[in-house]
Amino acid sequence: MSAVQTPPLLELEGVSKGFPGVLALDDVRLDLRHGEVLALVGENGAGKSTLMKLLAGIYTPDAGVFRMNGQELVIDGPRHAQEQGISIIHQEFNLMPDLTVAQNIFIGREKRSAGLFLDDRALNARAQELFDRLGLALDPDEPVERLTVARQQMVEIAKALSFDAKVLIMDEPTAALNDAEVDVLFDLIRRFRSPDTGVIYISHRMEELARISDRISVLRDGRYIDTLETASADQKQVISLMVGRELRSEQRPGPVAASDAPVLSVQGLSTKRLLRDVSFEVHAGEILGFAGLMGAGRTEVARAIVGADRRDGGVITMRGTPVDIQNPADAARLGIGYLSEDRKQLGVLLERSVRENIVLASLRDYVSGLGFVNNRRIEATGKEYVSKLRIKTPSTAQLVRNLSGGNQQKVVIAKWLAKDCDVLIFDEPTRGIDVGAKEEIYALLRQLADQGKAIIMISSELPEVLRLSNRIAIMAEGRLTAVLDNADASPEAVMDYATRFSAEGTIA
Amino acid sequence: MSPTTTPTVDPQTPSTSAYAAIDAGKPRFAWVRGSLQQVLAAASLIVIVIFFSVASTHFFTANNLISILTAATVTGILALGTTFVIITGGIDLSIGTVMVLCGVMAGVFLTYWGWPLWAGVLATIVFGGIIGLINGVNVSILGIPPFIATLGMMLIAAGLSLVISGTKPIYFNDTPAFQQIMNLSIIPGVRFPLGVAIFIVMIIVAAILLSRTIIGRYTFSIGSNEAATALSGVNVRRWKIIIYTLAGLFVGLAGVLSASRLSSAQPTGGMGLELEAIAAVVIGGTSLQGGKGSIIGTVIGALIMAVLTNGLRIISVPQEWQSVAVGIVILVAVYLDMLRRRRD
Amino acid sequence: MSPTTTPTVDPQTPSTSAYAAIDAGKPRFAWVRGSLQQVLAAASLIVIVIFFSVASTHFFTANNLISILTAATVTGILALGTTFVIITGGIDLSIGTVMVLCGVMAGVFLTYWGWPLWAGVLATIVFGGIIGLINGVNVSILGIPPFIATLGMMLIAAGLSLVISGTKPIYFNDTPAFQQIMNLSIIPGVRFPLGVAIFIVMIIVAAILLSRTIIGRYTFSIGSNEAATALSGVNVRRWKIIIYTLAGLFVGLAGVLSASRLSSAQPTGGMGLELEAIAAVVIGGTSLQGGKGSIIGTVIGALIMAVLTNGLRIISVPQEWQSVAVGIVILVAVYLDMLRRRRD
Amino acid sequence: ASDGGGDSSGGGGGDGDKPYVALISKGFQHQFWQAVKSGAEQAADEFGVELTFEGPDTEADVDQQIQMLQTALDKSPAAIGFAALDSQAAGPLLQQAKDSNIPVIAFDSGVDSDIPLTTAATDNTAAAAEAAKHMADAIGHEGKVALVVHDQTSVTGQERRDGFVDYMEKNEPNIEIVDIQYGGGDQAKSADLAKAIIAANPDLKGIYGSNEGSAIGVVQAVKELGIDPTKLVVVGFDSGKAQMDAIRDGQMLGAITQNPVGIGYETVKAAVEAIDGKDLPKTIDTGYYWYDKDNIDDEKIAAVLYE
Ligand SMILES: Nc1ncnc2c1ncn2[C@@H]1O[C@H](COP(=O)(O)OP(=O)(O)OP(=O)(O)O)[C@@H](O)[C@H]1O
Ligand SMILES: Nc1ncnc2c1ncn2[C@@H]1O[C@H](COP(=O)(O)OP(=O)(O)OP(=O)(O)O)[C@@H](O)[C@H]1O
Ligand SMILES: [Mg+2]
Ligand SMILES: [Mg+2]
Repeated sequence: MSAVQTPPLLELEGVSKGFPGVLALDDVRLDLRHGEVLALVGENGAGKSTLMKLLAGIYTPDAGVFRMNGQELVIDGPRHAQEQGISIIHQEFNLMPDLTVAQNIFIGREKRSAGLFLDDRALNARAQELFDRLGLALDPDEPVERLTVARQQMVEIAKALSFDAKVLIMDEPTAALNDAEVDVLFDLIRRFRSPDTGVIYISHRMEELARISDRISVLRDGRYIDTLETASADQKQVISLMVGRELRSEQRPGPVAASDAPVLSVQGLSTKRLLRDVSFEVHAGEILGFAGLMGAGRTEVARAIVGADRRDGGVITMRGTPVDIQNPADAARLGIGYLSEDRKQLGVLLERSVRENIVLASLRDYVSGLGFVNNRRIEATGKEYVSKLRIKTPSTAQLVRNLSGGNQQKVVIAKWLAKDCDVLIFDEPTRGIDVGAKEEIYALLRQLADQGKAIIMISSELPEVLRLSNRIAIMAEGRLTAVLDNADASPEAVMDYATRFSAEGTIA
Repeated sequence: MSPTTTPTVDPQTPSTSAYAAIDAGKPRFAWVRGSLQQVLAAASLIVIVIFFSVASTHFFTANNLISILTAATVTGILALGTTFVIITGGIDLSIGTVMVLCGVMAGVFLTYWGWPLWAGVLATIVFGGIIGLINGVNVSILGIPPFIATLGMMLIAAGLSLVISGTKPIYFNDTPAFQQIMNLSIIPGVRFPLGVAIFIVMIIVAAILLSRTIIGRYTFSIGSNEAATALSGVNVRRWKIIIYTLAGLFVGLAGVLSASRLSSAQPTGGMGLELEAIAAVVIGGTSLQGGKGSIIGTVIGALIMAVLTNGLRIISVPQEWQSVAVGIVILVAVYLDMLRRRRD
Repeated sequence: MSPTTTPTVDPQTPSTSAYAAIDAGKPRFAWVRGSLQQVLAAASLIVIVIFFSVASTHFFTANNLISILTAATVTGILALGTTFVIITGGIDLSIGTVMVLCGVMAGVFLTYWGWPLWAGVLATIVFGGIIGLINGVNVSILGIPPFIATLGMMLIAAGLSLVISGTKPIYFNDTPAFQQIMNLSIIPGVRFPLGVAIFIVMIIVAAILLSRTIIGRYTFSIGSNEAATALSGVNVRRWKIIIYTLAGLFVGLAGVLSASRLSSAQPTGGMGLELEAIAAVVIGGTSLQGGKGSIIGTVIGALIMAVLTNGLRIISVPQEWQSVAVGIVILVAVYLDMLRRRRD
Repeated sequence: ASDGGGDSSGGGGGDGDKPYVALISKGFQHQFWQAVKSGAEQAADEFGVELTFEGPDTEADVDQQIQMLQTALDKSPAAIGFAALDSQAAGPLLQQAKDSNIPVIAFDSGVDSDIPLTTAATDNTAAAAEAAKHMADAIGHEGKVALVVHDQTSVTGQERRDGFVDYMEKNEPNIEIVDIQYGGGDQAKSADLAKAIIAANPDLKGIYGSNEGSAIGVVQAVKELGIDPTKLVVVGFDSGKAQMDAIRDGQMLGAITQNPVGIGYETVKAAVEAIDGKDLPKTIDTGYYWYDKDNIDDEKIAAVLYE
């Protein structure tokens, strides 16, 4: 160690933060050096987001010291954090859906004339400049509520980068992004990095760490565990530091016995907006993976099947009988469940308890003839899934709002596991879930399939699709371009089918 | 409802500065605090009662307390039903005039058509349910915002009451027993009216419905996140219709009781009653954003309003000052409630 | 729309191709649709106007149209201010009685205290702003839910009007020019009153404030996501106070105009006006959930209400049927509006 | 007389020593009721009683009035003065008053019950007919007239409407009543609806406003439309400064005034007599007067007008 060492860009020491019933952070330390990307990893609920929210001035710490370039720093609110050069991309979106992209990005920083008047044209131009610089194809004038989750994430990223930030914090920025978009993001991060800036990067995607980070800090149960140089660390080691045990991954599955009659069959599914003649079937005991680029229409297929969106054509058949599904309630009655990709808007009841969320889809099973609910059995089911999925919560009565992002996702998964469906459609089920828990969820899905359920799994993480699916359906621009057996599917093959745009001619 | 009646910061009032709100109290022993909260919410009520008891010897008498309960009965029953609607995130502005219309219909059934008492009463309650059902369909199937759907119904009902009654009160001369529904003394010696007993029963019914049945569960779920509830396979449209219908049944009952109390169906009035009922609900801690609320809160809210009105009259506050006093007390009571919750 | 409409692509960035796909299905020309929608929202109004014009030759006359505008002026101005509050996700129930109180204060300033006209009028408007400020503080600093905060103010103002005026109207004997504010004919030959012109100017002012200024931007932002707005470093508390104050200024102006119209400050009434104003706002497409709304919509909503009331009287619909008709028309108009939006 | 019952304070339940009289009126905010109140207060001073005066917000609030009556009874007053919005609706409470030996005096309009000892009121039907008569004279006994009435369902509203309409139908074959609208006594609303009536009937000869707010509203409409007051005759009801001004400067032909101060005074006086166990006449007619430009300053008239 050399004697003359410049102090790190950012240094945290002895940081603790408790919530009622939870000690989220316990004497944590962390240092971010100039010009580096520091990855922060840990299981769901380890305290990563809480730590970052302390830095962003959203929470105040119970104890601990922050130093920036050696100077002690007391952060007084989000505004102050921004002024100190700390910029954050939140795990959960913080956008104003009714405002446009440009208005969102510059909210609170509008240029006004006469103290009052705004010039949206100038604002749009400024945003366009920013997008050009960052290489993002966003329309400044579009209302944010019309954007998909992925593009909303892009807005968040653009907003964070629009500040003159020294420290950029990214809390699972890639959870909603696909590979191509991750490339853009990494490109941005590399361009942002300079000798007087630094990035704290939180992710559950282990393979990203090697690509982008310089060092990796690990949190477990609110405590600081260790920091590794990325170059010398291997993934297994990081994971075992995170979860405190070894994980083993299973092999890729093969096709199920072809003799099985399909449980769900979709013929010629079309929607006005996007889908064109999508046809496929799923068998009992099978996991059918859906791959494709963002906006390829996978979510729309799922929503159209369960009646959440209007179908403009197509026949859905369950076990050989055509069925008429008008809304998700019809679908649920027929035994089709849909786990949405948008957790906050379409997944959880934030202000209700964990157990209420878990039994929401299956509530009728807990109701006597007179309509009375059996709270004891609900509690039992809640407990069962909390332990089965290792949901980190002080009790099943905890409000879902107070869980970490990954644990909220587990609650949504539990909701569908608790309901006895014949067909389960999981849209990005492992979004925000830590590596250890992912394995457990994979195992659960496999187990469900083995019990004879038909599972459709939409995922933007190709490795996950390849890992889990018996067959893989690939979509591009609202059409199904291929359905491959797992054995025939390589990442290259999938990408090939996923980029067969209609402009190039008819689909294979 | 689970005992977790959320002491978290009300999203309606994120004004502790929104981010502080994010940091604000998360429940440790949520259920203990939940019930504590309800006890404490009663604190304002108790303070007000003590104040008036000290201020006038006429206040804390059996007779006057019964008068207060009697005065609270009709608004209270309206508020009970409307609590469900408000927890779904909706609103029902029509309850006042629909109640009046239900009274008129009771007059039609009993006096014009000469139906037997039980049939007329039942039909009136069902009529209220049907209006609720129409509100539900307008909101849930046609997609009209609840404010507008029920504002339209408010106006329609106000007009229909006049049309149907010929703008004259209808008297229940042929069914003198009708007025006993509200007024019958059920405890010998004390003037404890049957209507108040019905109110108490309805409180219990509503509390059980909200906290122990599937209707209550879905009421909270829909108010908490309607889209997520629908995607969980709950037929949200149907349940919303059911909830508005339920509220309508309460309105029908309130119509019976108020007509019974006045021994006549008055075809006018009712406007403004909806604000009173909604105020009772909101003072009781139910959020107009939906997803949060309780029956006990609504009852306390209704009692606060009734006690205030009565007490100010008892201590002979000049009438022009009465509404000033009510306004200030409501503000202070709710503010203290906020403070307490924030401290949690 | 073609699913591959792609925005301008920066050729330097390699990854744009990935985004091309995301862009599929994004509505371009959002603003065209936006204004189209507002034009269409006027459709109901136009249909109603045509209906009455055909039904009675007395409807579509200059005089009667001016009467309609005159009738719409006071409620319309209240609705303009309250549009801001509603877009933030709040509500203001106090506007009706505070307007009455402002009229009384105009009487106090001009008649009791003998201030010159301009000073009295200005002071009245400022007084409205101060009440709005108090509402804003109650909502934003004390954290009282808007419904309760403004309900309390509604009651307080109703009482204070009576107290201050001694329950008597105050006349503007010493300032005869006061009544010209509303009534002065500004176009020779036609009886086009100054009050209507003021209404039109206020529409323009409100529209500019909402769409082109920082106040409007934060109004939408707070209503859209209050917590996120606060996290972006906007002083949400302060802006909410400003917005309620702004609404109060509109209320003060409405108070001046309504007192001017009657050449007297009537200390009673005002209750119910808030529902009328809020109805105009909501019929105009502003959402009570906050985040969405427009001034032009509010104006159309106010005109729909005024035209309906006037037209039904002109064609001599019996009064008891009038409110039924208004209720049904509101339901149908909003339903059709919904249908159209859903089709989009 | 009140024998005090089980109540310790002898002369009724007021918190003072004086006998306590509670007046429950039909309204409170309007000038008319304020004048009734002032007459009642005058009598209360004179006879040494403690007085409260309350009334519901609008004449549609039957239920609110019943609650006020109930509260008043719970204070065990020495006597009650009551202006019923609906006599039958108040039946059980009136019975309760009778059972507790609390004398009841009706005022303003009759209470349809034998419990009140007397009634101090105006004959509204006859008063409205008087207004009709003056209207007919003024328009030359022919042409179209319209009514702006303050309330459709209250007894006074109906009596003032029917008194006017019946007179015209019986005595004036050439006068046509073209429209009757209800403005709730609200001036601005009454003005707007009067304008609509005038727009729909350009040849209208006269409008009758059935109470203060309605009448001033009509005058306002005529003013806003710039109509020559000699072409459109306005007659009103009640007084108040605006109405008196309108009569003085010719905007309004004239109006009927009741004697609200007298009503209040007579009610309290009767209550005191009832407490003292005196016999009372079945009715106390408090009278009404037609007033116009010519007699508005007569002593007799000026005494019953209020600003
Ligand atoms: N507002 C809160 N109230 C109560 N508990 C909270 C609150 N916020 C976080 N927690 C708890 O603190 C712990 C740490 O949460 P945090 O969100 O920091 O986890 P995380 O590491 O970001 O997890 P994930 O990977 O799932 O996002 C969790 O147990 C969580 O339940
Ligand atoms: N509510 C909406 N309004 C407008 N366009 C939408 C909406 N929802 C989806 N889209 C568009 O429809 C297309 C299909 O999106 P969909 O979500 O089905 O794709 P996906 O393959 O599931 O991708 P993702 O991974 O983003 O979910 C996208 O281009 C998207 O922009
Ligand atoms: Mg997190
Ligand atoms: Mg998707």
